[in-house]
Amino acid sequence: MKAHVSTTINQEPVEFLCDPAETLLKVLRDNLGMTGTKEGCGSGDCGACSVMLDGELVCACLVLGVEAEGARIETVEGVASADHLHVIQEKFLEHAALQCGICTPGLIVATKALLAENPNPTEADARYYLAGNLCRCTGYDKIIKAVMDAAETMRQGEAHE
Amino acid sequence: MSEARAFKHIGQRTIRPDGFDKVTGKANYGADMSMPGMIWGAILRSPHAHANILSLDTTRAEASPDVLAVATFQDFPSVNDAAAAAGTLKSSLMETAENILAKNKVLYHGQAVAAVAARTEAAATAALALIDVEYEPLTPVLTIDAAIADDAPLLHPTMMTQGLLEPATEPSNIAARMELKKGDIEAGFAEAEVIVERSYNTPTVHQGYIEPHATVVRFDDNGPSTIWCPTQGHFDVRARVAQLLNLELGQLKVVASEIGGGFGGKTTVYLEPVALILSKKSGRPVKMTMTREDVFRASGPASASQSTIKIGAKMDGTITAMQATLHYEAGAFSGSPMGPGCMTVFTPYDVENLYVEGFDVVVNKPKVAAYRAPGAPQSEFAAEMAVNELAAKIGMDPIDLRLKNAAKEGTQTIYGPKLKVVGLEACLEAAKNSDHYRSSLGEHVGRGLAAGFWFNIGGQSSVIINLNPDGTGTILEGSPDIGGSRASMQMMAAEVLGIAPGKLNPIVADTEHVAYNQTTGGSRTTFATGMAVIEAAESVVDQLKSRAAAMWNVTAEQVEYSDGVAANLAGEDRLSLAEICANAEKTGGQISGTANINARGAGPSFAVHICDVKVDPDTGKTDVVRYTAIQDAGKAIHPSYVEGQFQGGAVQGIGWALNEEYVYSAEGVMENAGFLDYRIPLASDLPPIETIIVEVPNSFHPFGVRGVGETGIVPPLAAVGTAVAEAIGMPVTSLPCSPPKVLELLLSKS
Amino acid sequence: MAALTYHAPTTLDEAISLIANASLPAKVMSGGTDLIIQMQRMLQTDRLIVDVKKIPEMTAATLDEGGLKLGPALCCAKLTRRQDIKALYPGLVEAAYLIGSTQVQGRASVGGNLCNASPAADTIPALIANGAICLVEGTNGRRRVPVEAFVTGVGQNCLEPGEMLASLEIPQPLPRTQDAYLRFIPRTEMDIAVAGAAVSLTLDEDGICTAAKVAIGAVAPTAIVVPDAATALIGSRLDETALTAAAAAASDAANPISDRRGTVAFRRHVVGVLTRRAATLAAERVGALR
Amino acid sequence: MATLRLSGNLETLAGRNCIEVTALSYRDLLQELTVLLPCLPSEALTELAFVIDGEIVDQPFLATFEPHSELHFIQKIAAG
Repeated sequence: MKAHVSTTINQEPVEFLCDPAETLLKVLRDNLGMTGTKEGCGSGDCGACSVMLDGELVCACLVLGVEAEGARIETVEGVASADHLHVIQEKFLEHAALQCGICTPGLIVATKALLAENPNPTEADARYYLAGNLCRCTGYDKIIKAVMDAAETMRQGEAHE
Repeated sequence: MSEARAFKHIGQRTIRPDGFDKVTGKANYGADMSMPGMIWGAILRSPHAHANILSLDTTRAEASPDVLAVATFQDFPSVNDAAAAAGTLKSSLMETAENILAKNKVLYHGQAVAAVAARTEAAATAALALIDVEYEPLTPVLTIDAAIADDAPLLHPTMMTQGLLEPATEPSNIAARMELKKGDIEAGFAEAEVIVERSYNTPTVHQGYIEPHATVVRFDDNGPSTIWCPTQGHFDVRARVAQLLNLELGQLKVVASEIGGGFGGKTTVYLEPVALILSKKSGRPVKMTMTREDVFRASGPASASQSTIKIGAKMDGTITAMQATLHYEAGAFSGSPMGPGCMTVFTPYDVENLYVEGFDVVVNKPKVAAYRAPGAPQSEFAAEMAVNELAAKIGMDPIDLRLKNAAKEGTQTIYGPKLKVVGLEACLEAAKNSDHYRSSLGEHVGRGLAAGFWFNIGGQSSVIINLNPDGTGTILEGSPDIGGSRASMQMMAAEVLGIAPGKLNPIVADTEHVAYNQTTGGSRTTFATGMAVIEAAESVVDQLKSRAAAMWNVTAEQVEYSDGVAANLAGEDRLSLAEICANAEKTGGQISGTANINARGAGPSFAVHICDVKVDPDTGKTDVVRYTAIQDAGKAIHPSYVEGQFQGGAVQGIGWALNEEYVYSAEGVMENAGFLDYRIPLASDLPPIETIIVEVPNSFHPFGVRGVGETGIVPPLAAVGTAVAEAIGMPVTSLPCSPPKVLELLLSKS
Repeated sequence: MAALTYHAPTTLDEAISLIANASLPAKVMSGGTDLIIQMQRMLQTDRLIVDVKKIPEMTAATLDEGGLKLGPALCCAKLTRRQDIKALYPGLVEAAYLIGSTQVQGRASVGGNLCNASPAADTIPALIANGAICLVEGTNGRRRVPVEAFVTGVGQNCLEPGEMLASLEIPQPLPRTQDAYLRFIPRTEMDIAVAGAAVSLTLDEDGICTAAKVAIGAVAPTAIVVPDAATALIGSRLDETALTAAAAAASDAANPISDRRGTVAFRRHVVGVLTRRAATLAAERVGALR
Repeated sequence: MATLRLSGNLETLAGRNCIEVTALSYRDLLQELTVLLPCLPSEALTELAFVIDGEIVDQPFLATFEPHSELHFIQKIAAG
């Protein structure tokens, strides 16, 4: 028996049907066609499917689709605004913080969560907060540089407002 | 040439053209594709590491209303006993087929046995229970020692060792032997005043790309069927699938999706032929994906190895002889990278007397696939560890010892050719002068240094550059972009055409829209496909000149083209590329340039890495506290992505050295088939990876490029291994240096 | 194909009657970080999932003079942000912080970690060292079970059919008391504990240990209390002799296995090292109190 | 006469590590070797990469060499 779920994804009301056994990751990708959220392991060990669920950073593969009922979900598709990229996305590009790019959506979402929680992280803070986001291409060096630069830029942005 | 030349775009850190889609989630990878009417395939995998298949019965599955198609080995039309008997079947093709769907024997736990397609992923997975297989379990062979033992169970009862002095008379688990010689090894050791000899081993490791294998296919009777998949070589996917399913190349179109990492592991086929069989039988598009567990159990990892190294030298550091015996695990079917392992093991050294013997050994593990500089990390780990031991023994700085014996232009390699201009000495000097190497060490900290070599390859690349009437254009290439190569292509074309890189859109075209390209591998793309891009752009420039000449009514010789502007040498006339394109229809039609090349002269890239580790004396836990990667790039087209290759290779090597390994049960079941217990490095495990780009131009490339992708994974194993040995004051001979092993060494010391 | 039935009750009574009257095998889900993975391996069996995160008291955490009343389903991310709780039970909060990645923290709960009853569960030794009590509610009323008695084996707990873990009660620490939890993993994050040790210490004004509780994890089918280690510390100033004796006691108490994560010898040795380090850390924390 | 250097298994098969050849093209070389070293099957040789004076030539049938050239057959190198 399929469940009917009403939820909010990237500030927009969304309704979907899903089997109660289906994960939020499967629902996003296969039922809703939101393939920006990637699957690397299906067991919460790689972070490629990082999304925000009611303000907490989670792996969509460890959430049931039915749990989305009445919840607030944010995915990588909601990070950039219509006319420009988010600072974090710009910094990832500037610093060449991606090679194959499969881990990038998860890292963008996780970095946004990090900087919301801690606008002024040390490099160690960033490395530990993002430890659940595996990247096999870059060795993390350029990712961390991009994160630190984004944090700096966002703090200055705050200061100016 | 190159070093003198002033570049406008080459060497800049431009924004990659595919970047926007990748940071916004718009980029489509293997599993992101869907087709109307698409159904899902699932694979039944062997529960045994070694067993005969007594019976395989799919009738219950076929009868199920959920199931739309079933596939087994019998569905490979071209791969059958008749063809084998007729001798028209290459053994390699038979093995590829058996590795994709087992024939009458399973040779590793997780090997594909049969497949079904159903309307949903869950239904397909559930339907696997309806396939009845009867197995006769056999004793699994899980190590090189077990495989070469006299009474070892045979994986392939008819396999005879190739390359023996006397042709083999008895079947064996040793698929092949290789021998390479230079000079007189005995004389070399006789000259020596000091000898170092030690045996080393490395574990089975996985490339660990984050994107699991996936494919979406649609079989089409009135041609071409479509395969969408993440691959390093869509033309080779087309060739393999065509062979297996007896199709003409023209009946297949392969589209390379964005690829979520490959490192060599996506240079072969697993799901694609099976999905096409299921699509043909069901008349529906079929999607198949591997779970992470499948990826570990059933896609090609890298060979475990056992190596014995013997080095003879004078007390002044002159190496007089180097000898190696190398064993590589091939997995279930022959074909480990033992060959390149033998060819690379001593190549960083200019030594008179060399002897290398290699063995390719089959075991009940997944068939290995290429992994970044295949074969080199294993053999060069052993050689570099021994060289560092020699340096310690004669009290010589490891860099000075290497400089004294360094391979250079004219060095006769053991595999034949003499080296052209190479950058090993430059890398060693850069290491010696680096801030890192001059820095001092703290308590419980050890430092290791190692060199690394990889050949790099050239080969076939085809490129088409089309200009639009407004002066923008597209670059159609056929090399899947696994690390940002589209940025380099765009920059090289922009350099030749003298326009902004952003004016050109580089596209990895499918197999129908550009001519054959060799697989992205061997660090060839920026070198070889880059050469094709340059050649195509140069032909565009010739056309721009003649078009301008036509408009000015002068000869092309009277036109000079630079920085995107054609100039009439006979007058004041100037025309920009855009202006020439705007008038193309009046001067002979639209402008486009092509190049189909077989690139030669890929320059080898040498690297030197320096690693500091801190070891917890109470637990044996090792932390990398500082790391520097130094490598010859010839000429760095996009320095950020060159550094990225150094850093990525270094960190994969660090993982290989510290924590990564396949852990097997006695039954041959991998016990850590997931990212939880197959421990690849995390952001929090690492320091910044410092890089130094050395540029010793490759004279065979117009801009001096050398491939940089692979060499970087070669030095870390010995750099880390030596650092750990220094930190604990005990020799390290076995990777990974996992805490239990290191603690054991520490306790055995006191 | 197996079917899953999902309910998210908003009251405890509702939840209890759901699991008590279930016709299917019923599972209580809080964070689901273990359960959802386990379910993927049990494709063939129908089951009922009762999600308890919508029950207010299941995700509440209140501090009073009695101590901490912890909702078992409160996610670790929310718990570890509670500085007031961290000040009293730094070791317990550290243990909660060590469960998985930031992403897993956003879901995983102390109650789930306890009920899943993995030998390597990080919070169990810390709960034991703090003398935590499980409040079990069921159709036959409620009962209170100390954490060390709650876990009965690998993946086993003492819950009867129709019962669920309703709350965790962690007593107010004695004055001049602090705890610490340390674990060993091969990497710096993400791994499952190869060995773990939790120590709670009370020191008098002269720095002499007057009370101690030591619990170790991942070195036996369940987390175990090590009275001999506590005895070794009590009466001492945590000098070399006392620490060495405590470490030896922990190593002796350990009854580990060899697996993909570590060997018997390694776990035995390292659990002693961790016990010594955790005791030292807890003592430093008392010293820092004023 | 050009010099063909034999290493590894080719040396083992041929029982020598070098041989002088009159051929000045790849095609002629294969012809000549069927006579000089029948123990080296041409199929085996064409599977290998051909090296003229230390330079791997990917289109051997288009390549010619000099009487003083040094020639090798080596294993083809593919990679990850």
